Amino acid sequence: MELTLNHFLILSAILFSIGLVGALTRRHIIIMLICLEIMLNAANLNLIAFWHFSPNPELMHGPLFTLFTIAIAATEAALGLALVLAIFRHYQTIDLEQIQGLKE
Amino acid sequence: MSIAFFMLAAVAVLGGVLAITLRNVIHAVFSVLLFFSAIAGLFLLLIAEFIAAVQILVYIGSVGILMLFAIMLTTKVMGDPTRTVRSRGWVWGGVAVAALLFGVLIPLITRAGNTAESSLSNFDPSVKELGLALMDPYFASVGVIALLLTAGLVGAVVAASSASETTDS
Amino acid sequence: MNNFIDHKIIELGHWVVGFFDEYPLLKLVVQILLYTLPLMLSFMGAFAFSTWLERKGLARIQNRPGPNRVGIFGLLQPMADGIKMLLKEDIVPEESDKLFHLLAPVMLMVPAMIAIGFLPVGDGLNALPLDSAILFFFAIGSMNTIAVFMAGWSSRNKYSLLGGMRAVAQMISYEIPLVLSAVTVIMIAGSLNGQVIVASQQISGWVGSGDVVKEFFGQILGWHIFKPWGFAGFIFFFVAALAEANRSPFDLPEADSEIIAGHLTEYSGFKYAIFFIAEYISAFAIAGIAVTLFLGGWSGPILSGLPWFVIKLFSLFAVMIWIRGTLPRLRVDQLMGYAWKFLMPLAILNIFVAGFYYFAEQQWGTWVALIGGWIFGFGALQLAAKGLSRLNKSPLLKGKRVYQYAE
Amino acid sequence: MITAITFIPVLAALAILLLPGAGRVSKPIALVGSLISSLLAIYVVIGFNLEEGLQFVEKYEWIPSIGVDYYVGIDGLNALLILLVAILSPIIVLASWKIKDKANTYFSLLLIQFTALYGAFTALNFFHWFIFWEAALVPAFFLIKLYGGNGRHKAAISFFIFTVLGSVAMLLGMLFLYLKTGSFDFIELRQLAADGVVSSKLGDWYGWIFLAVMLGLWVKVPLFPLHSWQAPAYAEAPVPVSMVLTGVMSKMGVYGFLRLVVPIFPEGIREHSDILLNVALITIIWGAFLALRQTDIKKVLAYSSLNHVAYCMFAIFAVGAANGIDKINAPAIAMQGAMLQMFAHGVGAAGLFYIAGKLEDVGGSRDIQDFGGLGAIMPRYAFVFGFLVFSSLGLPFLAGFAAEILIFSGAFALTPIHTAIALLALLATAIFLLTIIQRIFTGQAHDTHGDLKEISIREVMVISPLLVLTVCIGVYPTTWLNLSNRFIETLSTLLAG
Amino acid sequence: MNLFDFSDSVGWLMWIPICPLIAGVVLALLKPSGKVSAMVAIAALTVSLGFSLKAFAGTWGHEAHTLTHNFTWIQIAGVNLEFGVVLNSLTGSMLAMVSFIGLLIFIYSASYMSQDERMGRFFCYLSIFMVGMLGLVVANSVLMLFMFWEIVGLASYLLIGFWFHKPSAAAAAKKAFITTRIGDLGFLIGLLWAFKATGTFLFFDGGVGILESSTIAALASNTNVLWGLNGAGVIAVFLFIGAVGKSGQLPLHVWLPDAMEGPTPVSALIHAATMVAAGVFLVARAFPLFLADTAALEIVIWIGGLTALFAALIAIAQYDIKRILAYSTVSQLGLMMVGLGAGGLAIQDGGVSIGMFHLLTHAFFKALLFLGAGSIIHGCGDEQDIRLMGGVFSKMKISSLAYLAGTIALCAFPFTSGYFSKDQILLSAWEANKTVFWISAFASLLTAFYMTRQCCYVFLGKYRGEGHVHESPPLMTVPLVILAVFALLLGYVSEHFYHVLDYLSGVHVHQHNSTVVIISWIIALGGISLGLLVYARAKMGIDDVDPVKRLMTTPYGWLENRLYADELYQLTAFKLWGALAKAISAIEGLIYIMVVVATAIVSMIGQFFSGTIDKKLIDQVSFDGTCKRIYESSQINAFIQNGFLQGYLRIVTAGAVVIGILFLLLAR
Repeated sequence: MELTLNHFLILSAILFSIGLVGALTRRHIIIMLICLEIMLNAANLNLIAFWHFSPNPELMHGPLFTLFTIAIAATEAALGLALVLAIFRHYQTIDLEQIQGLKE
Repeated sequence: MSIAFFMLAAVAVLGGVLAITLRNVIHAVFSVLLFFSAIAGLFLLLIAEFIAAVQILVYIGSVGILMLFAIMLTTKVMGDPTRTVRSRGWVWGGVAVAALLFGVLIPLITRAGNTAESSLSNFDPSVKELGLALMDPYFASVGVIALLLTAGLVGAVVAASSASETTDS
Repeated sequence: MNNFIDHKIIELGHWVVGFFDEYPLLKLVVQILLYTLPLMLSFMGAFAFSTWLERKGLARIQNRPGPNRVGIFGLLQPMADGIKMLLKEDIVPEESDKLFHLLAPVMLMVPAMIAIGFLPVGDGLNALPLDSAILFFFAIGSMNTIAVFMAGWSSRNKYSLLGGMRAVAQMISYEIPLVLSAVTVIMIAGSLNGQVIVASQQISGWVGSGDVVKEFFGQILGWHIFKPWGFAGFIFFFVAALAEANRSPFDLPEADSEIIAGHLTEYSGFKYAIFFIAEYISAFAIAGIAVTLFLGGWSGPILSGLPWFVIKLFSLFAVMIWIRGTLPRLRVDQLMGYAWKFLMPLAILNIFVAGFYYFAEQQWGTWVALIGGWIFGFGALQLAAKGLSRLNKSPLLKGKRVYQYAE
Repeated sequence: MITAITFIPVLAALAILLLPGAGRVSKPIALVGSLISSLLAIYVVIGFNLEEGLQFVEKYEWIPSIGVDYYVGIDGLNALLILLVAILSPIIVLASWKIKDKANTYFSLLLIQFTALYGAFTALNFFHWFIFWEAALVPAFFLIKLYGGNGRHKAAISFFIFTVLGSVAMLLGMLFLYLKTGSFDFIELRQLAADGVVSSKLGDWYGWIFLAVMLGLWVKVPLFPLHSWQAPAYAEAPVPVSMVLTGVMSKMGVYGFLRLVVPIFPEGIREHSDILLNVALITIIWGAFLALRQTDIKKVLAYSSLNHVAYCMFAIFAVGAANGIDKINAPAIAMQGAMLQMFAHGVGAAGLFYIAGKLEDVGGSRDIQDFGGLGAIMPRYAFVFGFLVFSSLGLPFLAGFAAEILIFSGAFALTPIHTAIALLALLATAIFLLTIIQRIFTGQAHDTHGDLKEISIREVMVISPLLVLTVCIGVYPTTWLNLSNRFIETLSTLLAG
Repeated sequence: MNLFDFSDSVGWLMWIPICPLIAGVVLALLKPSGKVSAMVAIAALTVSLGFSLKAFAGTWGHEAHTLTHNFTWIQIAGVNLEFGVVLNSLTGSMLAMVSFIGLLIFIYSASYMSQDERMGRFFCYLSIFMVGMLGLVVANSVLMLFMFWEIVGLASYLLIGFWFHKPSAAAAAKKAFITTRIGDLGFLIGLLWAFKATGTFLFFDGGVGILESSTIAALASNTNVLWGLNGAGVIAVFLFIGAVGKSGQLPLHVWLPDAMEGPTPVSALIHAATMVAAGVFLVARAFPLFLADTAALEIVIWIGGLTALFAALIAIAQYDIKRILAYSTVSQLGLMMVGLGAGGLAIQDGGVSIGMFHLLTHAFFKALLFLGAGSIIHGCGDEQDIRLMGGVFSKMKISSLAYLAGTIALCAFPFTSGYFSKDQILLSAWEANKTVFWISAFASLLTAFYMTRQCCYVFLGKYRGEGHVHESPPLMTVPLVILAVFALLLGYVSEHFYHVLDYLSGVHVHQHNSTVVIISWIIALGGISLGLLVYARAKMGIDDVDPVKRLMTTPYGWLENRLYADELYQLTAFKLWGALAKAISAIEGLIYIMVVVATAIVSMIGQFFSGTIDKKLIDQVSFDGTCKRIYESSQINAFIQNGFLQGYLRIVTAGAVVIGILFLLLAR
C-alpha cells in the first residue's frame, strides 16, 4: 500500500486535533505549551509531507520553512516558559483557572 | 515503508494522546518527547534527515529539557506536580475540536484528492543544497531568524532572571 | 594504504546477507542486524576493557597497583563487576515513579548506542551513513540529558533531583561550545557527512601521489589539528566533550563528596550497571567524533582505516583517564561560568578565525593561510583567552565572598 | 457714526468683564462708556437736518443671499428716541451707583442693554433689528433675575416668556412676509406696501400676518390682554432697571408699531381700527384703575406707565380710524402727540421710578401705607416727588400735558367718544397719584420715620436733567417735535389715507 | 412775542402773569425767610397791579374794542396751536380786581402768616396762584386759558393743603383738586370740541377765532348736536361744566366748604375774590357761545339758581364762621350765574355786565368778610366755631365794624354795593324766568337771615370762648377798612362799571321794574329783621340748641349735615368708581390666573415632552436604551473575555469550524 500525501495529511490533522484538544482542556500552562508544540509539529509534518510529495522537491521549500518554524517554535517555547516562570512567581500557581487576570 | 509509517503514526498519536491525558505533568512531558521522536522518525521517513536531526536537537534536546526545567521551577520544591485537573467545561473543547476535525479537515483533505506518488526517489536531498538555499534566496529570513533567536534569548533571560531577583521567600 | 581490513569486513557482510536473498523481509532484518550487532558488541568489549584500563591508569597515577586480583593484571575485573552488578538486589524506592525509574537507564543507553552508529569507523564502515551524521550525533547527544533528568526525578530523592538538575544544566551549557567548535570543521570540510570530513583531512595533493613520504605525511599533516583553528577547536571540543560525558573535572553530578551519586543514588544492581555502561559508551562516542573531526578519523599512513580509528580512540580515552586522575573537580558556578563565559566566546572567535583561514587559503594558498592563521589566528585566540579569564575573575579572588543564602 | 454709538457701551462692558483690574472700577467705566455714546448720540441728533429724510446711513452687506444687511440710519422717527436713550443711559448708570454686590456683571449687563437699545432704535433692516430687539430682552431678564426684589424670579420669567413668545410670532410673520416679498428692509417694505404689493402678495394671509407681526409689539407695549407681565416686572426690577424698562423698553413697542406695522400694514390697522382702538382704550382704563387699588408704589407707577404708553397706541389707532385728512390734520397731531408722549413719558417715568426707588432705599419698604408725613421730614424729596407726580398727572407747562393735549386734540377730532372715555382715565390718574402724595407726605409722620434722612443734593442732581427736560417739553415742545415733524406727516397721511 | 416792546400791541400783557411767576420761582428755589419772601411776592404783585391798571385804563375809553397778540406754541404739519393775549374791557376790569384784591390779601397774610415757619413756601404758592389767575384772565387762546386754569387748580390744592400735617387739610386739598379736575375734564372736552369744530384755539383771531361771530354762526348752524344743543351750545355747556367745577356750583360744590381747611387768607383769596370768580369769568369770556344757544343759558340759570338756594339753606345750619361764608359764596356764585344767564336771556349782549358787576362787588365784600372773619378768629385765639365766640364787638371794634359793613353789603342792604348788583340780577331774572326769580329771591332772603344769625352769634352777648379777645394788628385791620369802604361805596360807581363791563355790545341797557325793587327791599330788610328777631336774644352757647333747630329739628339736622351731599357722592360716584376699580382688578386677577394656568399648561406640555418624550422615548428607549443594549452585549462577550485561556481557544476553533464548513459548502 503505497504512502500518499493523504495519509500524512490525515495524520497531521489528527495530531493537530490532539494538540488542540489538549490545549483546550488541560488547565496546566505547561501542558498547554506542550500541546502548542504538538500542534506546531503537526504543522511541520504537514509541510514536509507536502514538500515530499510536491512535484519539484529540489527547491527545498519544505525543509527550509520547517527550519524556520522550528527555530521560531524554539524561541517561542523559551519565551513561553520564561513567562510561565514570571506568572508562577506572581500567581504562585500555574493553574489556568486561577490565573484570571484579564477577567474584570 | 508504509509499515514504518503506520507504526510511527501510532506512536505519535499515542504520545500525543498520553501527553494530554496523563495527570502527571512530568509523564505528560515525557510522552510529548516520545511524540517528538515519532515526528522525527516520520521526517526521516520523508527523507528530510537534516530536519529530523534539527527536530531531535531542538525539540527533544532543548524544548523537552526546557519543559522539565519549567515544571521543576514552577512547582514548589518536591511539590506534587502530578495534580492537574482538566479545565472547566472541557467537554466543550473536545466537542469543538472533534467537530473541527471530522466536520472540516478530513472532508477537506479527502476531497482534495491529491494522491500523487512520492516522487522523491529520483532526488537525494543533501544538506548542501539546503545550506545554499538558506544563504541565497532566503538570506534575509535567516537574518530575521537570527535576530528573533537573540531577542528570544535575551527576553527569556530577562523574564527568568527577574524571577530569580524577586523570589523573596 | 588501501584499507584492506575495512574492505574485507564489508565483503564479509555482503556475503552473509547473500544467504537470505530469497526472503526479502528476512534479508532486511539480517542486514539491519549486521549493521548494528558487531558495532554494539565491539563497543561493549571496549567498555569492559576501558573500565579496567581506567582503574589501572588511575591507580598507577595514584601510585597504587590497581585491580590485579582477578585474571592476569586484573583483566577479568570488569567481568567480576558485571557479575556483581547482575547479582545485586535491584532496590526501587517505594515513592519513586516505577516506570520512569526503570526507563531512565534505557533512555540513556539507547542514544549512546545510536551515537556510535554515526561514527565513520572505517573506510566504508559506517553503521548509519547519513548525510548529516555529525548533526545527528549532536542531536542524539542532547537526548541523554533527558535520560539523566528522568533518572534524577523518578527516584524521588532530593539529592538525586538536585544532582539530575545539575547534570542537565552542565550538559546543556557544554553542548553549545561542543557544537560550535565542531562547526569550524564542518565549515571547512563543507559537509556534515563523516566520510567527507575524513576525506577532507587528507591532503589531496599528496595522498594519491604515490610518493611514500608524501603518502605518509599526506595522511597525517592534513589533519585539522594541525591548523590553528583546528588545534584550538580540538581543545575546546575535547574540554566540552569531557563535560558532556560527565567525565573528570566536570563529573560533578556523581561527585561523591557533594551529593552522593547525584541522579544515580537510587539506582542499584543492573540499572546502575547500565548507567555506567551508557556513560562510558557515550564517552567513547564523543571521543570517536573528536577523532573524526580533528584527528583525521580512520585515515592513517600505514594501517588501514579501522585499526587507526581504534588506536586514536583509545589514545584519547587514555588522555581522559589521565585528566581524571590529575585535575580536581570544578565547583558548579565555576563550571557553568567556564562554559558560558569562556568556552563559548572563544569557540565563536575560532569560527571567525577558521573563516579567515578559509578565505586566506582560497586567496593566497594554504601555506600563507597556515602561517598567517597560526600567527594571527592563534594569537587572537590567546589574547581573547587572557582577556576573558581576567574578565571572569571569580568573585572569590575579588574580595569578600557574597553568600546568597547562608550567612 | 451710529455703529460707534451702538457698540461703545458693549466695548465698555467687555472692558469691565475682561480687563483684569476692571472689576473695582466698573462703575466709572460704565459711566464713561454710556456718557461717550450718549454725547455722540446727542451730537448726531443735533446735527440731524430736519428737512432731509434718512441720514447718517450705514449700510453693509451682511447676508446678501437672503437680503439681510447691516442697515442703520436716523430719520424723524428714531431721532427722538435715540435722544431719549442718550439722556437716560448716563442717568441710569448714576442711579445704580449704590449697587455693590456683583457690580461688574450688573454694569456690563446694563451696558449691553444700552447697546441693544441703540441698535434696536437705529436698525432699518428687520433681521438686524430683530437681533437687537431680542438682545435688549436678555440683559433685562438677567438684571431683574439677579438684582430684583423678592418676587423677581416669577416676574423675570413671565416677562421673558411673554416677550419672547410675542417676538416669535413677529419673527414668523416677518419671515412669511420676507418669503412673499423678498425683502427685510423696512424702507423697501414701506414702499412695497405703499404701492399695494404687500397686500396683493399676501392675499388672504394678510390678516394673519398682520396679527402675527403686531403680536410681538403688542406684548412689548404692552396692550390689554397680554400686559400681565409688565407690572410685576417693573415692580420687582431694581430701580435703574425699572427706569430702563419704563423709560425706553416700552417705547420700543410703540416704535416697533410706527416702524414696522404702520408703514407695512396700513390697511390692516385701518380695517381693524375699531377693535384696536377699543383695546388701547381698555388698556388706558385698565392701567389707571388698577393703579388705584395698589399699595406698592412701584406697582402703581408700573400701572401708570402702562396707562401712559397706552395713550400713544390710542393715538396711533385713532389715526388708523380716521378717514381722510380734515383741515386740522388731526392724524398728524395725534401721531406727533404719540411721539412726544413717548419722549415725555420716558423722561417722566424714569424720574418717577428713580424717586420711588429712593423712597424704598431710604424708607425700607415699598408699601405707601407704611409712610406718612414725610413732607415735613423730607421737604426737598417731597418737592421733587410732587413735581414729577404733577408732570405725569398732566399738569400744564409740564411734559405730560403737552403730549396729552396733542394726543387728545388729534384723537378727539377723529374718535370723540373714545377720547372722552380716555379722559376718564386722566381723572383716575389724578386720583391715584394724589392719594400717593396724600398717603406719603401728609398727615402725622410715623415715629419710626423720624430719623429718615433727606435725599442728598447729589441724588437730586442725578435726575435734575430730567426735571429740567420735563419743564422744557412742557413749555416749548416744538424743539422736540420738529425732529419728527416731516416723517410723522408723511406717515400719518399714509395711515390715514 | 415781544415782551419788551410796550408800543401799541398787547404783548406786554404777558408780564402780568410772568411777574408773580418769577417771584414764585425765586421763592421756591432760594427759600428766603418769611419776611423777605412776603416782600418779594408783594413787590411782584404790585408790578403786575401796575400793568393791570395800565390795561384797565386802556380799556376804559373804548369798551367794545379788543386787542389781541398771538404766537404759535406748537406747529405740526401746517397746523399750529397758538397762544395769545387779549385786552378788552372784561380782561381789564378782571385784571384790576384780581390784582388789587390779591395785593390786599398778600399784605394781610404777610402778618397773618408771620408766625408760620413755612411762610416762604406759602407766598410761593400764593404767587403761583396769582400767575394762574392772571394768566387765565389775559389768555386769548382757550388752550392757554385751560393751562392757567389748571395752574390755579394746582395752586388751590397746594394752598388748601398748606398745613399738610393736618390730615383733614390734605384730604380737603385732594378733594378740591379732584372735584375741580372733574370740572376740568368737561372744560377739556369743550376745548377739544371747539378745536375740532373750529380748527383753532383762539378766541379772537382776526375773524376766525372761536368767539368771532362768523365761527359762532357756523357752529350754531348744526343744531341738536348733543342733548338738544347746537354746535356752539355744546361747547358752551362743556365750558360751563368747567366753570361749575371751579366755582363750586351744585354738583361739584362739595370741595369748597372743605377748602376752608386752608389758612384764612387762602380762603379769602380763593373762595371770595378770585378763584371762584374764574368760573364766572370763563362763562363771561365765552358769553357769545352761550348767547348763540338759549338752551345753554337756561341750563346756566337753573344750575345757578338751585346752587344759590341749596347753599343758602345749608349756610343757615352751619356753626363754623368760615364755612358759613363759604356757603354764602357758593350761593352768591349761583346768583352770579343766574345774573349772567338771565342777563343773556333778558338783554342778550348786556347780560355779561350784570353777572360780572355782582362778581366785582361780591369779590370786595366777600374778601372783607373773610379777612374780617380771619382777624376775629385770630383775635379769638384761632377759634372758628361761632358758638364759642360772642361779644366780639366790644373787644374788636374796627374788625367788627368792617365785618358789619361787609354783612350789610352781602345782604344787599339798600344802597350798598351788594344791593346794586343783586338788584340787577333779580331784575333780569324777573324778565327771563319767573321761577328762577323766586328761587333767587328766596335765596337772597336766606342769605340776609344767616348773615344776621352769624353776626348775632359773633358780636352780641358775652364771650363764650377761653382767653381774651384782642384787636388784630393794624397791618390786618387797614386792608379791612379799605375793603369796607369799597364794599359800601362801589354801588355808586355801578353805573359806570356796567358800562365798562358791556364789552360785547358796548352799551348798557337799563332795566327797571318797580315790583322787583320793592321785593329786593323786602328781602334785604326782612331777612335782617327776621335774623335779629330770632337770634337777638337767643342763648347761643355751645350746648344750646339753635332756635331755628327748635322749630324744625329734622330739616335743620339735614342742613347741618350739608344735606348729605358728601354722603350722596360717597354712595353713588365713589362706590361706582370703587366698584369699577374692583371689577377691573378682579378681571386682572382673572387674567393673571389665566396666564398662570396657560404657563402651567405650557410647562405641563413641556413636562410632557421632556418627561415622556424626552425622558422615556429618547433617554430610555432610544439613547440610554441602546447604550444599555450595547453594554449588555458587551457584557456577553465580556463574559467570554474572562481571562479563561481555554475559553478563547475554544471560540477560535469554533470560528474555524464555522469558516471551514462555510468554505466547504460555498466552494463546492
